[in-house]
Amino acid sequence: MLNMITIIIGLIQVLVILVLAPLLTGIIRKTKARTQKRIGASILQPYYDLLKLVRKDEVISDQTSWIFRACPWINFAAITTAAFFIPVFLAYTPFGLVGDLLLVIGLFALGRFFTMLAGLDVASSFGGLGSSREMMISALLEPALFLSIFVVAITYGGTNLSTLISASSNSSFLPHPQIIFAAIGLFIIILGETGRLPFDNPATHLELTMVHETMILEYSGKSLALMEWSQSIKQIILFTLMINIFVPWGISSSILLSTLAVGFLTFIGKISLFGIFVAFLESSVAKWRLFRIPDLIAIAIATSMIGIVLCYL
Amino acid sequence: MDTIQFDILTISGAILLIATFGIVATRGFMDWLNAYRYQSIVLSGVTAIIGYVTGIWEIYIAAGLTLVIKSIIIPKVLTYVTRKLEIEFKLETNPYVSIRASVIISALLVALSYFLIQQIPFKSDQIVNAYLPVSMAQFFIGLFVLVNRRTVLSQVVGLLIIENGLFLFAMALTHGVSLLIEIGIFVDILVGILISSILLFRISRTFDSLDVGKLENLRDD
Amino acid sequence: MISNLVLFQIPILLFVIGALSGLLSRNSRLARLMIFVPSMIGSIFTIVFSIGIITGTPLKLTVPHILPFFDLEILVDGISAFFMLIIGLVSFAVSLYSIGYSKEYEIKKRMSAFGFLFNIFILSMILVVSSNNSFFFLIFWELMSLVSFFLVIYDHDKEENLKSGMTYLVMTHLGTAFIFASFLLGYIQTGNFSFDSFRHGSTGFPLLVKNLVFVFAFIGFGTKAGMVPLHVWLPKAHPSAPSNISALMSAVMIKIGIYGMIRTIFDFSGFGASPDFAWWGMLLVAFGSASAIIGVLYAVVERDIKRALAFSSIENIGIILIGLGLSVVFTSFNLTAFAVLALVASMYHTINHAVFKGLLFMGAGSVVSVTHTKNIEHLGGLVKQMPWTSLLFLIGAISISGLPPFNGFISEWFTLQALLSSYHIPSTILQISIAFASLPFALTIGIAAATFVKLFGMTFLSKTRSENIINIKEVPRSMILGMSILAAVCVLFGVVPYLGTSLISTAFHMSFQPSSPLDFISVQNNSGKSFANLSMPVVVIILSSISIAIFGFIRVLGGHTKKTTYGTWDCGFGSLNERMEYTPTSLSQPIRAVFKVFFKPHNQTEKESFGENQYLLKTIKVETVIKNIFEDVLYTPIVSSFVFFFDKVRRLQTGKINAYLLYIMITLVLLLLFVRLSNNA
Amino acid sequence: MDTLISNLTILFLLLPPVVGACLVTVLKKKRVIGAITICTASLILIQVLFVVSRIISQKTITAFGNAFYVDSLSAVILLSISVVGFVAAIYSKNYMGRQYDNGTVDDKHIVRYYQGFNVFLLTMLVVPIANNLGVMWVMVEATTLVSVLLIMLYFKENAIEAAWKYLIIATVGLSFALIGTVFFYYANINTNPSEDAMNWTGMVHNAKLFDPNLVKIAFVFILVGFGTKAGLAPMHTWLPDAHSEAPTPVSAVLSGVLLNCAFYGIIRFHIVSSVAIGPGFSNQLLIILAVVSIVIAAASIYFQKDMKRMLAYSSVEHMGLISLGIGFGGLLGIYGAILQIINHALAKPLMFFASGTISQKYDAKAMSKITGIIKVMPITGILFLIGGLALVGMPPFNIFVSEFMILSSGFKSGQFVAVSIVILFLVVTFAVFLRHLIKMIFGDPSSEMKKSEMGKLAILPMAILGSLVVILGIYIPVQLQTLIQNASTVISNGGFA
Repeated sequence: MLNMITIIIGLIQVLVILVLAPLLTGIIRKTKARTQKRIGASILQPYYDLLKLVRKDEVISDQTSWIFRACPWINFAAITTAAFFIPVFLAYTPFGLVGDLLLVIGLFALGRFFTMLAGLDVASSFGGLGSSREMMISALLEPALFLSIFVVAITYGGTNLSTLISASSNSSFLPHPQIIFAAIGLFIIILGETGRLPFDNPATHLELTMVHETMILEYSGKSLALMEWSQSIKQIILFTLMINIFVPWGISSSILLSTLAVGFLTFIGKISLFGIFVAFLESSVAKWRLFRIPDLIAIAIATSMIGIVLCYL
Repeated sequence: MDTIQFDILTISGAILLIATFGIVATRGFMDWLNAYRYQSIVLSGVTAIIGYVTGIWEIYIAAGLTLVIKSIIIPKVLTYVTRKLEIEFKLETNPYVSIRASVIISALLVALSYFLIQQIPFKSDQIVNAYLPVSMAQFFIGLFVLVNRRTVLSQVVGLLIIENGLFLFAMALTHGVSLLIEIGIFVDILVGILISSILLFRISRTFDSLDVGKLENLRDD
Repeated sequence: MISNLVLFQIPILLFVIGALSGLLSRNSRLARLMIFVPSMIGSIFTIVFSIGIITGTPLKLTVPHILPFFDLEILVDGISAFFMLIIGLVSFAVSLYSIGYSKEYEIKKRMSAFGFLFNIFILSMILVVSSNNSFFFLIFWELMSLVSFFLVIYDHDKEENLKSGMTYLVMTHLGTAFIFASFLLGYIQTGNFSFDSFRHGSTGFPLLVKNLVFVFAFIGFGTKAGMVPLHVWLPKAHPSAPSNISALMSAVMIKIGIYGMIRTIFDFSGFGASPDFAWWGMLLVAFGSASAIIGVLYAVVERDIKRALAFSSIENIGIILIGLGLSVVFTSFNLTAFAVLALVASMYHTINHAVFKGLLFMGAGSVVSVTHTKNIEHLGGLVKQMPWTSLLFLIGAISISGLPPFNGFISEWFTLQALLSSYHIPSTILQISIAFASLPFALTIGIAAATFVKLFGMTFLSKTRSENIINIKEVPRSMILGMSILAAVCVLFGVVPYLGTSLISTAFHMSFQPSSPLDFISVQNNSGKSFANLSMPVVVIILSSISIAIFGFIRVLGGHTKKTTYGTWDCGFGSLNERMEYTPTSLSQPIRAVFKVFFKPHNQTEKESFGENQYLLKTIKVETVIKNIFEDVLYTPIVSSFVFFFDKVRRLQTGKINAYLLYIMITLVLLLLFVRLSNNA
Repeated sequence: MDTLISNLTILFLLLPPVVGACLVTVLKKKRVIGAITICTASLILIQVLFVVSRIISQKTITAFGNAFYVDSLSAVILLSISVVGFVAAIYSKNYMGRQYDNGTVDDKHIVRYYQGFNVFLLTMLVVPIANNLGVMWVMVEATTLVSVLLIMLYFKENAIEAAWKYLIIATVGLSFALIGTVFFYYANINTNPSEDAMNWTGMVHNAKLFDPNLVKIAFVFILVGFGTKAGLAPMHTWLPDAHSEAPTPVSAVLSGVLLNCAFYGIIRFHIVSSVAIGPGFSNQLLIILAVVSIVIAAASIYFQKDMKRMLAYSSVEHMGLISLGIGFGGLLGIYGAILQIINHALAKPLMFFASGTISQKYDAKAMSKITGIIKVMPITGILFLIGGLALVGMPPFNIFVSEFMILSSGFKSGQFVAVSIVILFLVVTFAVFLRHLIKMIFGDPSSEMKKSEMGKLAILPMAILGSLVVILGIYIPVQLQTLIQNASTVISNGGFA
């Protein structure tokens, strides 16, 4: 019975992520608009966009193959599957036995793999350009990500996210020193993974700067809706991970309605604050030149390496 | 008696060495041939001495054979062959090491052979004592002539010196191995000389020269 | 029930039959069947036999007195059987594939030699893993090298192929010399050439000997496995060979090198649970990481599809070596559970790489056989003409990139877990070094995915880049079938990891979970909690149910919408053509730029001008060239110093008889002086 | 009765070549004399097989008083002489026939060739069975003289040059061998003056009493002397010239057997010296010369342009390996060395025959002009390849087995430095030799080459040798094993089986 409940709560966590994902995007956009002295669209605008897009007819390039058409679905399915393993407001999830953090990374990589292929499939230079840049960035992010995971995993005793986040929520108020370094590394990586500034500017369509947008340039209608939505989901998953690992305050560690409610509310608060923080940060930095990005990733790698050394010393 | 005998042995050895030096020191082919003839005569004398000292009669036969073959037949054959050659070969122009230096090197080689042989226990055998280093020196000098000289003919002469040394060596050490083998060795040498004469002939015909320098087609560099 | 011995003899007989019928046949469809059907059946028997051995008892037999001192000893235990299974699996698929593939070759070549060599090649690999005597091991080992060499230069009209064949043969021979040395150390210690005596005697070897045995075996087998920096032959030989042979070589043959390493380390190097041996593992991890990263860096910038795959083999060998090394380290600190984990990781990757690299090489072979070019600059858009090949190649590409839910992910997951488990090692310096070793490993995984995006995308997607490949057709059914088998294994081993783990743990006599196909794989941490869990079947269920659910959801939400096909957006400039597309070189340009210290890329420009005036250009050709640091820094100097020495030696043979006589004189005098002087002393 | 059989055995061994030579001189018909020589060679082969079977059962044969002495070691050498002689005789018929058709040789030359061939066989046959070491020396010298005549059969410049160098160097070398022989004799009569002091049996019997210093000096002379003839570096310089310029069948015999005969001399004295002063000294010298030979041969092959010269250097390498095996000692090493003698005697003639056929087909000896043999003459090409792979020690061919034994014994005897150098240079040889070979065998032949073999009689001897090369690589008959075993016992056990 308890099992049934945990599974249901697990599913609810997934649903929360799916539903809240566009909202987070909306919050970030709104904040950015405000910092730029604009009123900006409503924070619900992403929902409207999605609704509009799914109802639109599609135009598909005559150069493309089934890969282009299948990509949004695969991408969405992969990223949503990843959502199953993420504890959101409860410190564990029943799906923790099914997959761990490495699987989450793998699923993201699967989605990205197809997105890059889709970019190449359209036979325009834009697609190739995006895939080419994404190839480099993702390849470099991989080791940085793994190193910071390394630190977190050996500090909290697992890559199993339930174990990991339970341990982090039970740990003392002040984090381990290595965790701070891991947090810096992971934060930089998350900016890269979600395509935020200074890695990528999600708001422009300028061939000099864009990375992710070029790959999905040819999509329209339902496909575009799926691509946008899955991007938001990926974003919220990574933000959730970040806050749950490094600032697990308030997360519920038992299945009681009260703690769950507290957990849920603090989660909403934390994620919104984090979104606003990212938006502020984005407003204050410019997009970096493509070949300066490795420097940034190198910083992430270096901090994680320091984290590793601190783990063992 | 023994000391006199030993003196005789030593002196004859020395004479043989000097005869060998004669070959090293001469330039023209006819001079070599003559020097070789003298050396062979000395050699047969030495052989006779060995025969006398040991009292084995077979050695006298060997001495006789030496005299006949080495001082008469072989020079004759070689003169005959060379007379047939129409090219200019009589004077060797430039050995690798000058004649003066060669004589000195030969002297060093003699010293070397004494040095190398020193450790062999000769017991009381005076013949071995006297002739072994001499014959060894002959090998080295013969080899040196082969290395140093640049004409095909002079190499034949070098070979002949080595053979002489060999003969003396065998005589001194074994006092005649056995007649059969001795004859076998003689025949081998004779055939060898014969074949080299044929080759001489061919070389002079084919290459129009007796310079070994012409025989350098087969090489790796 | 047929006895194991008979089961062992049947495939040998079948391969011999295949070889002989190859020799006797002329080119025809019948001949092809006569060559490849025996090898297919033989492979099936091999699989059956090896599974029988893994689940049953080892096979041991001895044929004495065919040679003095050496008895032909055969031992097929779990380890041999595991590798034999890989051989059987891949050669079955490749044989099937070859029926169609070799049709292409028949036009220009006689098949008879090929059929002979093909069968003997597979047979020699089987014999290598089953021999139990160092002499016969080396015979079969060199036979394998020799036969594969002939297969590499099968297209011997091209001088380039001959050169790569030579590089291969010389390198592998050098490796054999080291293996030989390693075995001989065992022989000195035990006085016997049998592996059995090594096995029993090895624990008593002095430590120095143990270390030497390991180092020699490491170099020797590492050469065959294609470990950096001994890998130079691999990217030359594999592309030169016909593709079915490349598949066999890359998928199976280099694994025999891994087999040799495992055999030596765990069986007769006297290895045991003592920290003395930890450095062996670290050596393996170090060279493994170097191979992985260097292999993949060369792969990602490569334009030749088969060379790229060959470099990727180097990378994967690196990953296998990392796993193996970790296993050695854990064993030496007596951390058995983690040693098992690392060994499973390594062996899982071994079988995975065999499967997907076989598949990819066959896919590349299909592409090359219809397009007649290996250069992906000239390919593109094949997905429309070759739908099956492209699908199967895609499965291989996803697997090798280590993406879920295919098999590559599983083994990389294990390897990563093994790396993470290094925190159990009671030595800080090792802990930190292994943690840092995970950096190149993770980078490798990232770049590998990029490599295969490039390879697949540039070969199969977007517009065709050259005109002569527009009218091509899908390859024959047997080739598709051959590839499908391996693709199915890729999926199966990805979705049901239990298949692989149980196979490995049974073969190596270890205990490892999961205990049933649907069970979770789990790694425990210090406090007894689960460190990591994975259940691929459930992941696949979630993945597919989400796909269905979202399909329905979007349909309900958005209703039916129309799809219009129209040209790609061209910014209004008019029709896009293939010259505007991204090329493979430009696709990998950012990575090349990031790692420019390593690649040292530079542009080579060739200009051809009209007449005298150098400013009136007729053509201009710009090519981006990267430096091959191993050849430049390591091999070229060695070879040229040898040639320098050769040149000096040949001066000795001057042609002057005087010089020759002088040599004799000098030798004589020196030896006499030696005698004389040594006596005085 | 037994002595009679022994005497007859030896007589029938030596009679065929004598008769053959006489018949050739008398008959002078081109067609007949080739066949006669084949008959001679096959009679010798049959007789040698008989001798070998007797040796296996009774270990030694003594005949004509003490004049002839055959033990297992001699039998091995006899075996290699007879097999190579047999195939060379078959090959000669085709080869000389073609030379005749080319106009390279005339009737007179052919008669001379076959005379020489028979006499050459005779002289070589006497070497391993003569009990008297002086006779052995005489016969080795005789082989030189006969083979010089055979080499200068063509009056080409190069042939004459090669013959001259061979004659001078071999004669000088052998004179040192004679010095060594006489030294040993002297050592023997010093301890025990007797009738058979010059005989091998007598010498080895007394060897324990020899003076050590004398033995050392004597062995140095023997080594340099017979070493010159056996082609050990740095006295090998005549070898590439002579072997490359001789008519191909003669090259095969020179390389495959004559070197063995000379090396046989070294082995005999090595045994005496081992008995006298222990094996350490002679082993040391053998290993040094062996390593030098292998290194020089490996280095020289790289720049070779001429196919037969390359093969000649490979002979230097293999003589080095044989001497290495003897030098390393131990049952394994000596066994390996003897096996190597046999294996080399099979593989090297195969290569020479193939190269002769190939040069006739391509009308060139320069390797740069030869490509795509496998396409032009597939059977010859494959046999050439098999021979080449065997020569570089590739399994599953025969030389691998013997090399494996030799190198193993090197490890066993602790000569790590020597073994390491040798292994390195074996790999180098492998690379440089195969580089040449593969360029010739594979690739595209020039378009005017017609695809055809050079006749059955050219293929047959190669096929015989090729199949032996393959078979001995994986299986050695028990009889042969016993013979080699006994021969190695002769060496390691001070001359007695």
